[in-house]
Amino acid sequence: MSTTTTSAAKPAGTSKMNSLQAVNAALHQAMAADDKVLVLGEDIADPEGGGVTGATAGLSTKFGGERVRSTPISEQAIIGAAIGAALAGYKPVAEIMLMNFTTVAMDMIFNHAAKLRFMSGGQTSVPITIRTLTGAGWQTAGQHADHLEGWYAHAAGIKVVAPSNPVDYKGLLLSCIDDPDPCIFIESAGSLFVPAEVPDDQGPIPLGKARIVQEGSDLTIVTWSSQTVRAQMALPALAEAGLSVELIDLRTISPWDRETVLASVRKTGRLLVAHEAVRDFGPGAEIAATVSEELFGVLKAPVRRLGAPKCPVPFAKVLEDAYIVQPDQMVAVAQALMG
Amino acid sequence: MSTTTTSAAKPAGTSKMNSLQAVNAALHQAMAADDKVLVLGEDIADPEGGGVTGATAGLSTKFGGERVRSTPISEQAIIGAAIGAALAGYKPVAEIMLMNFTTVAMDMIFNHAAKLRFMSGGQTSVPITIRTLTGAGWQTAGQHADHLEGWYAHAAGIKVVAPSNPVDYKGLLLSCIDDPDPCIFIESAGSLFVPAEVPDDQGPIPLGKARIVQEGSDLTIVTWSSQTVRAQMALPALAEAGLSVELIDLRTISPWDRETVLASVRKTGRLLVAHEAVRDFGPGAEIAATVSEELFGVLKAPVRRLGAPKCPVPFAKVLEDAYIVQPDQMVAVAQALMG
Amino acid sequence: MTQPSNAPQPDSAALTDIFRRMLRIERNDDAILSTIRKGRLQMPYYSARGQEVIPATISHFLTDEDQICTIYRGIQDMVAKDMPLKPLWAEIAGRVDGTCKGKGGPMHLTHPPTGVMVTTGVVGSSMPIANGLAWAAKLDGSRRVVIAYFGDGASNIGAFHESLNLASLWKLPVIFVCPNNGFAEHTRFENGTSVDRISKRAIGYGMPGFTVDGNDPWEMYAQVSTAIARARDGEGPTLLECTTFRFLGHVLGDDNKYMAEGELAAARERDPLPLFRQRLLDEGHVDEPTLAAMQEKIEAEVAEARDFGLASELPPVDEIRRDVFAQEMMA
Amino acid sequence: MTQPSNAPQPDSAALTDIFRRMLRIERNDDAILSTIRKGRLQMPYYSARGQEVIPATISHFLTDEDQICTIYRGIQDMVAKDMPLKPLWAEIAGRVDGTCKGKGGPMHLTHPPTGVMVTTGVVGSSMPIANGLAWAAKLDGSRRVVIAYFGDGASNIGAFHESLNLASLWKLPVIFVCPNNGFAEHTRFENGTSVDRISKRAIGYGMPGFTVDGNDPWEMYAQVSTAIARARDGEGPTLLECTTFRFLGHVLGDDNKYMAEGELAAARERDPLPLFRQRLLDEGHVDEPTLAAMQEKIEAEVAEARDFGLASELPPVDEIRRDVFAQEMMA
Ligand SMILES: Cc1ncc(C[n+]2csc(CCOP(=O)(O)OP(=O)(O)O)c2C)c(N)n1
Ligand SMILES: Cc1ncc(C[n+]2csc(CCOP(=O)(O)OP(=O)(O)O)c2C)c(N)n1
Ligand SMILES: [Mg+2]
Ligand SMILES: [Mg+2]
Repeated sequence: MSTTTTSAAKPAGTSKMNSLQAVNAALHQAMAADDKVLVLGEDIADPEGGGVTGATAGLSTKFGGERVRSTPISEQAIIGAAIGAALAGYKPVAEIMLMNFTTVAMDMIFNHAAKLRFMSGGQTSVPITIRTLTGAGWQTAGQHADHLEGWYAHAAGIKVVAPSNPVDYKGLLLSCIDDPDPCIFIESAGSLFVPAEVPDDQGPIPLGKARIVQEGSDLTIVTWSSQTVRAQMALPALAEAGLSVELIDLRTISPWDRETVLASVRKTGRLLVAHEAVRDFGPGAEIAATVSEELFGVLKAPVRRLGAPKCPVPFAKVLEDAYIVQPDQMVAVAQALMG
Repeated sequence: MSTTTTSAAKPAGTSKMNSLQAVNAALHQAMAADDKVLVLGEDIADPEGGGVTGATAGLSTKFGGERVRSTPISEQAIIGAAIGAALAGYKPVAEIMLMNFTTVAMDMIFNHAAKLRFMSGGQTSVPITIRTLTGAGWQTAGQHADHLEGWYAHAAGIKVVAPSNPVDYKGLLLSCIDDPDPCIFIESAGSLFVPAEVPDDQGPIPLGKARIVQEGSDLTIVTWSSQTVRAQMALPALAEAGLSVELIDLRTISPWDRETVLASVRKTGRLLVAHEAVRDFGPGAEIAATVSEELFGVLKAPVRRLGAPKCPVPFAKVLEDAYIVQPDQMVAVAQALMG
Repeated sequence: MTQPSNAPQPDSAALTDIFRRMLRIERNDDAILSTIRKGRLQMPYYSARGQEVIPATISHFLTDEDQICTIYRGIQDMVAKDMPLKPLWAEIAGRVDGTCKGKGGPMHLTHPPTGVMVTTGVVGSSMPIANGLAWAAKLDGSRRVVIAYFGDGASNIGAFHESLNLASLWKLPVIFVCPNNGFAEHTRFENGTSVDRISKRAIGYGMPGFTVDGNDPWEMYAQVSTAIARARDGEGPTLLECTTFRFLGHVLGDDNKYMAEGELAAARERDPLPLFRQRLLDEGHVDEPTLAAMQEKIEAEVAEARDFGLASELPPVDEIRRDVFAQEMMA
Repeated sequence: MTQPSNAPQPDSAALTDIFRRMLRIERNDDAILSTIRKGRLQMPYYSARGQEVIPATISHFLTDEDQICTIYRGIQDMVAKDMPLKPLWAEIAGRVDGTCKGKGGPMHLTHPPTGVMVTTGVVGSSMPIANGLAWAAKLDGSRRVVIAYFGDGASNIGAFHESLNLASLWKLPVIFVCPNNGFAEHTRFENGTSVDRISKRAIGYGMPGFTVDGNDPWEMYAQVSTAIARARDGEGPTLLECTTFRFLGHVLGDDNKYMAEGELAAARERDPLPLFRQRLLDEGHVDEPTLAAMQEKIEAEVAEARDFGLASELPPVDEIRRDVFAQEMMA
């Protein structure tokens, strides 16, 4: 069900890249493999620099300006165009620059993309992928860094994917594009520039399957996106503290891999869920509630959750650092969980 | 902290009204008491019939067309106008006809109304109230009935209120209007036409305080909005089954009344949370996760949650009925919880 | 507003076809009304009685390949496009043989075989999606066109603006058709819309825009044929504002109190259906027996569809787990 | 586009005041740039170098009572409006003495005492809120006006449309000011906007709309004074498109590769600041010593503000619990 990471030495047939480059590689691969794949969004074509981060660089030159289109600043029109093309058999990948701007297109995403298959009784489908970037750490302040995966996970009819490393960025993006239903693919500030070796022939990685980053027996930590990166930073300190931690990168938030998480906590008896999103009414609550219910009597300690305080993302670095769940907080809570 | 309901015989100085009428009464009272209170929204003035449900009837005639304004179908402009007027010292009550249409204005609500106080370092504030209606049961199908209180409860900087009966509709709406911060006030199909005696001098009821509908010792049920109405329908069957149920109407979802809920479950040892919203990643998860964590070792059974299946609201009556958590499901889960 | 001098004129066959579509809309509407009134259908019903000329004329130019995105008041648009009535009736009755297996209902009717791609209940939202369908038409190298229907009130929402801008920039084969019936729910046109003619907004998108008498099949014919030709020839979108009136108010049960004294009665006097019928006869485009036979056929079709719909089974409850995703939901 | 014949002309005092505001913007911008380059400020910086004439001319007509809603590129709009520089610097440095206690940063600077009500990072979102402030001005019976600044790219988003429609309907005292700098991030104006002049969109809202050379203080003066008078007199909103150029690209660090060969250099040759300065002197509106003294004073103010900002304390960590609501957050 879940794959375990292999070590970091460069294997044959791999290339070192960061997650942004992995996105670019996935898009190139998907567009080459299937001429129904389209890409649209603000500034994404090469005359506009191939995206402000360069994620879509080279695509319009290679696949032409009809399949790869820069758009006006019109998020409703972007998602609407993606939906319509999808209804007609295409597989559009729409970029919404930052996750906070998905709010401008929320009607299109929530009331339309996610519901048209159901409302049409299965006659139509909306196989679109919405790529969007978010996350604190770049001092972009209140309107540019929210993690809203909890909202989308609460919505029926859309899959929510939030990778943490280049291999998963590539493999999961390929799966999102292939998927017959809408997916929101969340790229995150804290994971975007972490490099890794990615197999040159890296293909799709199944949605809905978590990845066990490290096996352990004392405590399970569930994270995703940037927070997996931060949890990995905490691993040495956790080991030093004598804790055998099983770290699970959820990767797909909806539908989430209940089996892998439950199996792990059944083994360890303890769970910490840590995400960058606001803790209150956040996505971690679903995981905590499910595990608390399913493993009642098995848990050796209450499930703990770490997430952002309930405030907008602050600007000042010192406040932004306090906003984000840091590795040392995970270590502290993990130790507390051991009693 | 919480008030207990009194019996239903007509006391002196009360009037029988449904929740819609209670909204109307609250608006009249608030506008008369404070000339900074404004009302805006589609069709809300008297030339347009005082709102399609009549919730705002009489206001424009009484308080004038400058303070009570019908708007174009422009939800972003509606919330924007409310925010701006609020920044300048007014207390606007904006109506968004249905909760699904709040998605069209989500940027204004989430990125602006909820954040301006914080982002301005407390220099400005946005004391607006957003009234909106939702809920299944009227066969309005996929785009007219979603309960999105979980989204708003996850957002920092906005209070979320979801009353279940005319007294609370009136008292809580008055509090929302008075409140120095943005509030979303959720009116629900299942609670709108249930009549009750409302004290003529009913004033504000504090936000953030739950109401204990019925005291009990075996099991706590936490609900709000239409689901409180349905839970009340379940009470006779629960009593018949020999269960002493403590029914809590949460009323304010964010910030929610942890103290009252925790005190109740500390007493009963068992908790069922039932809401009309989709169960998965829904608002009930926060309550379940919190109670499971705080009362670990105290709980006699796992916390159970009931909510809608993860699908859009279906049209056919038979499906719509299956979508909504029904009283008999609550009874069944409650009995199961007793073991 | 002024027609091009070389505006194409409809021949008798075209006029008769347009009338047939109007009659099919009206007879079907009538059957829905009576079935609701008998208590045999429960649904919010947004009749478009009075607006028939608009979709009837447009659909005259469309094939099943051409697509529409319409709104809660769009049953007429589907019927005009010759969508089969049986699955329509089963759907509005919430039955398993409905187009959407009873899950969508009247506000979300969908029927891809006849090009009915989206019906939305959210004001303005037909337009952004129509663009995408039109983009696909272009990518496919096809000559198909897409119609986005929306109301006058919808012309004030952001999606309208974004959609017209994009369609113009990308020269999409889409026609934005606005039946301007003078009201958005209870709000008069001029109280919600800051311009006297919605068609003027086309200027802001470098797009042709026209206001047409939406109750006049000849005027409609001329403008629609031009717009469709433009779209099919890759010359881009057109905005058509078609003035009309809705005789049954916003939603069935509407008390029409927000209307001016006598306004509704005056509009009903100009009911396009009988007027057009009479003119067809007067000008010799068609004879009475033909129209009578047409009506009989349509009424039989409608009655059969109604009976079919009401006799269809209720959907099984586990339908709520299907079609959320391609793969059935767990649990 | 053509100026009314009785267009008000600026006198020497007005021109000098406009220049002073421009210089204050530019000197402050220069200080921000050098401080960032020295590594003493960390922030995403959206310089508006080259666009100074626009806010300088507008602000000449405003008092502290008048309000603005601006965008991430809006520091110039605040400086033009004589917002004090010390709390501005402390804010962009993320310090406790900042306007927003370091919580908002450069994209959310706010300063109600000088009428800086909202700075937004979401394209288009300054406009709906400006309407509300203008509605309040009307309700108050005051003559204050509200300026909504937004970019050319922002003219394609839904909020623009909804805002202009509402402002026109309600005759709000708001002026929609669009510095059209030819680019939205990396996208050329004509690739995102379907009309050659954004001002034409005003037609769709029954609103006056003008395209002005935003680098020409005389042209700007004439149009702005008319628009402000209209707004103050209760005659409603105006749309002003002001053509200009941003010399430093979208965000500091921009490689400008999406620009045409020589485009930036050509724009820089027409840098409005030295040109205006020279013309002021040539036409005898002001003399060199006055300008030198002005510059010295401004530079001292900027330097003092910078030092103040950088010396200010970091905000205490528990600031994240304050100002979420009026009442401090628990836990
Ligand atoms: C975004 C949104 N806001 C509000 C509504 C509620 N609503 C439904 S129909 C309607 C009026 C639409 O009027 P118009 O566009 O003129 O179309 P008509 O009903 O006249 O055909 C409104 C406000 C909605 N469905 N969607
Ligand atoms: C809704 C939204 N979409 C996208 C962005 C990302 N973005 C920031 S600035 C910008 C370009 C805006 O261009 P323009 O309106 O011309 O203003 P300028 O930057 O030229 O001053 C974009 C696309 C955003 N901030 N908000
Ligand atoms: Mg209408
Ligand atoms: Mg620009």
